[in-house]
Amino acid sequence: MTSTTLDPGAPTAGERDLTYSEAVREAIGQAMEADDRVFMLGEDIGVYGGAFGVSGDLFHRFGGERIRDTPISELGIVGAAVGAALAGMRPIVEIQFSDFTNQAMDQIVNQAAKIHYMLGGAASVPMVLRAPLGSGTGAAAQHSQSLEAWFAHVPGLKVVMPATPADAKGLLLSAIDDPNPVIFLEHKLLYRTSGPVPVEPLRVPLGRTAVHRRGADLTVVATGVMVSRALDAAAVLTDEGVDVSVLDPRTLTPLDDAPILEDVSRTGRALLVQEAPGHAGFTAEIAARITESPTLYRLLAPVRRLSGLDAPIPYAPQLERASVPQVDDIVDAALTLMKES
Amino acid sequence: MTSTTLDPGAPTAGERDLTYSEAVREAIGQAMEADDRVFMLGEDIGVYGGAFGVSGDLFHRFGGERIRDTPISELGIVGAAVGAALAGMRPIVEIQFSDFTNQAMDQIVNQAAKIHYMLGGAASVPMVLRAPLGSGTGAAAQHSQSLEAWFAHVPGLKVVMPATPADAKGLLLSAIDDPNPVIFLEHKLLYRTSGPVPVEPLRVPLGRTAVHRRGADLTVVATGVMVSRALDAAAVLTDEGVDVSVLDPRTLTPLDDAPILEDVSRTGRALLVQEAPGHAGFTAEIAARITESPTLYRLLAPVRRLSGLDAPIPYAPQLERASVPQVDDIVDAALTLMKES
Amino acid sequence: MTSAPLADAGRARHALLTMWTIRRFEEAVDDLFARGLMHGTMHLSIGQEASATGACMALRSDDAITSTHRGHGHCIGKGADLTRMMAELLAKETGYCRGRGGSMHIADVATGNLGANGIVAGGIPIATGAALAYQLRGEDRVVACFFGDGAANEGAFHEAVNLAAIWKLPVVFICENNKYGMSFSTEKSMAVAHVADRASAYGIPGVTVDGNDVEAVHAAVADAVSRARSGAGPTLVENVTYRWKGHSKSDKNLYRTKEEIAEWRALDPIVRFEAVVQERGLLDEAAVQAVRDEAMQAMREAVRAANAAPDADPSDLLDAVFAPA
Amino acid sequence: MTSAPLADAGRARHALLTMWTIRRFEEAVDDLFARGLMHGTMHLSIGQEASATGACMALRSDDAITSTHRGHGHCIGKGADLTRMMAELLAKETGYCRGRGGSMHIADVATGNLGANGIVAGGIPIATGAALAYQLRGEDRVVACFFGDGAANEGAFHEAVNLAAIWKLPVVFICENNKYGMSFSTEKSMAVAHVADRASAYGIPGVTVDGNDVEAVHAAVADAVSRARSGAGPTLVENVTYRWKGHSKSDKNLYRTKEEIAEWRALDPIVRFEAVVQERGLLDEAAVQAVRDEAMQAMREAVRAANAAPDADPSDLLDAVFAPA
Ligand SMILES: Cc1ncc(C[n+]2csc(CCOP(=O)(O)OP(=O)(O)O)c2C)c(N)n1
Ligand SMILES: Cc1ncc(C[n+]2csc(CCOP(=O)(O)OP(=O)(O)O)c2C)c(N)n1
Ligand SMILES: [Mg+2]
Ligand SMILES: [Mg+2]
Repeated sequence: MTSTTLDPGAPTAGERDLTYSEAVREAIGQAMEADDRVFMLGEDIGVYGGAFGVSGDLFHRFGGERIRDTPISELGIVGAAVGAALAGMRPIVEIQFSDFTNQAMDQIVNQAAKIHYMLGGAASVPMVLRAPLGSGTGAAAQHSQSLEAWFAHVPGLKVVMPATPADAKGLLLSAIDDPNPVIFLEHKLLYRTSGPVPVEPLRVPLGRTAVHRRGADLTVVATGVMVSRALDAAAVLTDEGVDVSVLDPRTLTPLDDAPILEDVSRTGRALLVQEAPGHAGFTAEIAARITESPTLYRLLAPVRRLSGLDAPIPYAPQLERASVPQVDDIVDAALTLMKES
Repeated sequence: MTSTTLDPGAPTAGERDLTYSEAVREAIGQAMEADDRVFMLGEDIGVYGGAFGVSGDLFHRFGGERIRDTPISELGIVGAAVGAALAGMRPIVEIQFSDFTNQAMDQIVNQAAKIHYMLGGAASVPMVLRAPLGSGTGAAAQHSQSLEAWFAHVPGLKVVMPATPADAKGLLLSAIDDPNPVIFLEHKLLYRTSGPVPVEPLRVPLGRTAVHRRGADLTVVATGVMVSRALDAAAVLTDEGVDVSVLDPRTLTPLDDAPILEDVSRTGRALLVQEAPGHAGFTAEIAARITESPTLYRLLAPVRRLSGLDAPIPYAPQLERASVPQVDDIVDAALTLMKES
Repeated sequence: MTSAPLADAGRARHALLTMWTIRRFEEAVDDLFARGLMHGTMHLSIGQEASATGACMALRSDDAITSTHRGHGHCIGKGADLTRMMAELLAKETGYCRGRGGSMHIADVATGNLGANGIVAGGIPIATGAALAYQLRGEDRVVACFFGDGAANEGAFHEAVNLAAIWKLPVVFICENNKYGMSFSTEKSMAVAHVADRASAYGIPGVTVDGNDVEAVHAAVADAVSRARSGAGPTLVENVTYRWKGHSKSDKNLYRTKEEIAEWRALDPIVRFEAVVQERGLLDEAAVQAVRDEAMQAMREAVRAANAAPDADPSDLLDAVFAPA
Repeated sequence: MTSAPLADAGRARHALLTMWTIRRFEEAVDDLFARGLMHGTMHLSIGQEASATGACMALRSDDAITSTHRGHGHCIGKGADLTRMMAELLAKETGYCRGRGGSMHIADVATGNLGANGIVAGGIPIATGAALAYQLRGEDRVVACFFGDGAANEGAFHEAVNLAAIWKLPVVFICENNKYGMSFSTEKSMAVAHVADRASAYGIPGVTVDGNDVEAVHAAVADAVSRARSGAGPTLVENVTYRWKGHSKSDKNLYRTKEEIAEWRALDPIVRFEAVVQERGLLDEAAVQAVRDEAMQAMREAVRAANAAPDADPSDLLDAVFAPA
């Protein structure tokens, strides 16, 4: 059941290029047009247009009731979304930086994630929490974290990390449809990247790994901004005579691991790339799944993780760059891995 | 540099049996006697003696200034500990259930963990956050989580999970000495278990895996309450003719993986047991380390994780038991793993 | 209807029956627990029955509540089925949460109970959000949000009450001030005399009520509910009351005196209301006795039926994590 | 000393110099940023100089502060070295944080600045904890805790102010109410007129001050500091002020009018204090000009020295994560 996107090239009929943030905005707008229950709440999403400009003109289109500016009260507004969802609405909360989910963790983890289960299925919490994650903007340690592994570790949450404008739109529409709480993590460096996006509100289902390219020698699994870095690295590696696959699980929960295991079985080599610190990070889960499966016996080399340093994100640009994998690092890691077998 | 505890048997000279909670209390009392900077704050730790009775008589010994009852304000009190630590104290915060660290996550993750780094080393935050984790008491989903993987994923935090009374005392003393924020996770089912504990304030260093037993056939790595379950399972397995090692890393950060990799290299089989849900759990990190090391080539069978269900912890006793690994489950998993090679 | 006083015999009887039912339910739980037939921990509301009863009687059936760890009374007040409640506590498949939630998570969406909460103050933002939903949809429904004095020191209280205040949401914040958050007294946990004193920080009305007087509670909450329903926004109602039992099953009562407990037992809200209804001639002694018997009978029946139900089934735990699309 | 007014020439000059230094620092940052020579984002406090200056002058050198994302002024007010500040913003190894922290994390433990904070309200519990340390050790030191109007809607504010109130900690909570939390005005974010109105919820004094009047700020904070130092506990001081620039570098100012900005620019705290000191004959025009020159000169020197310093070094990032035993 894998959706294979082997050649995400030029726009086809019914598509046009949008930026990632336009794609997110379009998804919200289409969902709000189609369903009165959908509304948005968050800090400065109104006339300001959002800290990263994502909500943009939605305030002017839908008004301040449904594009609702809030005080700086992350716990309160996530809780308000939980309550509104329980009462039949479909809230979308924007948290300005995913670091501030720390403020709201009780409502995310102890409430939203568990209510359906704790109540024996008697109620559900259909809400989406959108938040930008990642480094690269010089905003330092409290504004640059990648905490996706935490959310993935919480039963009851779905966790989405779109890497392209098309995925941002299609996955967000699926997240809004979903009757469960969905954590939707947008990478801030992707907001200005662009790519073909369908005009129609087409859903990309949650739980389908994307295969961005197939290669003979090595499988790169990457998420978020690392997907495009992996694709850039793949181009360089081709020149070096190394032919790599690039796969993006897109949703960490549910995790569609079959295409990953298949591809690694075929290439015999896995390089798992994430921006987050390595220790207890999400790629450890992927490594573990490889090791638990018969793919283990097909490995030609150890599974390698390439992660951010086990350090906070620093402010200085040269320090920040050195803290998370860059294209060169992916190339180097792939070449090293090729030599290990 | 591994401290090997091959036979944690009867008390030797200078030891006597204490319960795990007595051992924690003794460590706090000794640290407070030795160092005026050490004090404790938390909800109901005073005359009530603590939600799990851990602070006990400390209030009567040290008074309400240093054994400081607080309002129900987890974020506030953890932040107060951060501030007091910055100002030269050595606070120990008790959070009644580790689930409520969700309330305080900003101060734990965005502040305590990062201040030393963000300030370029100009200050540090020597504090200990103690909290009981785990299921088994019928307290349901919001009082039974095991969130150790989250803390391990945060650079700047040390993470300790003692499994025996002696470790509880010795590791807590090291945690109090440490100039960094330490998350000290006590399993609530262990509080009433007892074992030999040194009378003296002997430190157990952070970052040393304990080897509880060595076996020829299979390496079990377990943490928290799963250590004693693994030891019970080991006894059963001996009767079944399977000879297992039981290792406990004791601290997740820093993680002393060398003894684990050595033992798995020797046995060729690894069973990684945790109470927390499997998805993106801490044992994934251990699995990944095995896969990244030359130990990979010594594996006779896939690495297996045995974890709690990817579900919240339910209330009903039979449901709760079915949600996390029991002795039988460990035995079964080990036998299955033996058959896989 | 909503703000009708409890001065007619029907409503007086209903109030008394609700209070007795809560009392009997809690006593049954206490007893089952003591006999080792119940599991986990329990937070009993004996002594606080007037608060849950008076407040819930000020609500319409399509209004909602959010509740707390000490939530049995609210649940009963809002009209829950005793057998399903008891079945939940006894870890039965027929319980409100199929044995997954237990005491701290009972909810009954059908009767408008959006749920107890194991997290102190956890329900306050949720209540605010439900009220926001009603306001967005233009419905004239109201949410009553119960919480304790201890909860008023959590950040969640502050953020949620502020949201409700600025958006004039149809929610009534009902603080059951029983003088302690676990062992910590309100004298120590706050530097103000009343939780209601905090209302001024949000520009909303705050009122402190004798929480053992079911009529006073009802009147204050009814006013606040009309205010909320009319679009004028939230009110903070503080019901001053007392819990007779320990905080939970592990409490040794070291932080309060026997005398204090005795004083408050003398202020039993049920005894008091029985006297009131008889003085006023609303119910005679026989009618009062009939109410007591009815409550006792209902409880016995609930325990019997719940005991007979099948145990919660561990076979499909993973299925229940996510709601199906 | 602490509560001496700013009425002698020496202190008046110090106040004026501090305000000019803050202004020039912020302008230099604005300029470096505009020219692409500075990275990240910056939150400037132009227009708010009187608040940082008046407050910090009410402190002893061994008192502490906690600051915010808009913290350059507090840092300068507390006596930080301009070159090390500028070096930090320019991502240099000689910066206060060795390039690891940047604008939002500058601290100077030596001068008692426990740190700016990228988290709105993040410093409030920390200030409370530092004050607790002083109280526990019997020291007569005080913490001044700066935060914005927006921060007063965070749970952290509520919990920390309550702790300080019940324990009578030596901390002064200084809200710099510049009418907006990013784009959201205080009219919308609170249903009370003043942040200081919230003091009553904690049983502590609250006072609203003209935050563009450096003497008024100083007087109010000095009173609060004496109160704190004497053991009487915290005070909430609200300095009403305005930021001339956008919230951060990405602000398009869509949420406020040009007229409003112009009105507040007319209330420039520096121009105002220059007039005061001259009217009172504390400083003459030449002395005022000398202050201006000194501030400009110091800033130029800081930028020059910072620019000449070595870049922050990425080679030992992992070493810096944990403090060595
Ligand atoms: C966030 C959080 N902190 C602590 C607890 C532990 N706890 C459960 S009930 C309780 C006391 C609550 O006091 P109050 O709000 O006054 O309610 P009461 O028990 O008096 O009804 C505490 C500390 C919790 N469940 N949640
Ligand atoms: C917890 C948290 N939420 C949101 C933000 C994003 N943010 C940074 S500053 C700011 C506005 C703060 O307003 P205020 O407290 O009034 O301070 P001011 O900027 O006006 O000085 C916001 C929303 C943040 N840094 N931290
Ligand atoms: Mg209470
Ligand atoms: Mg402001």
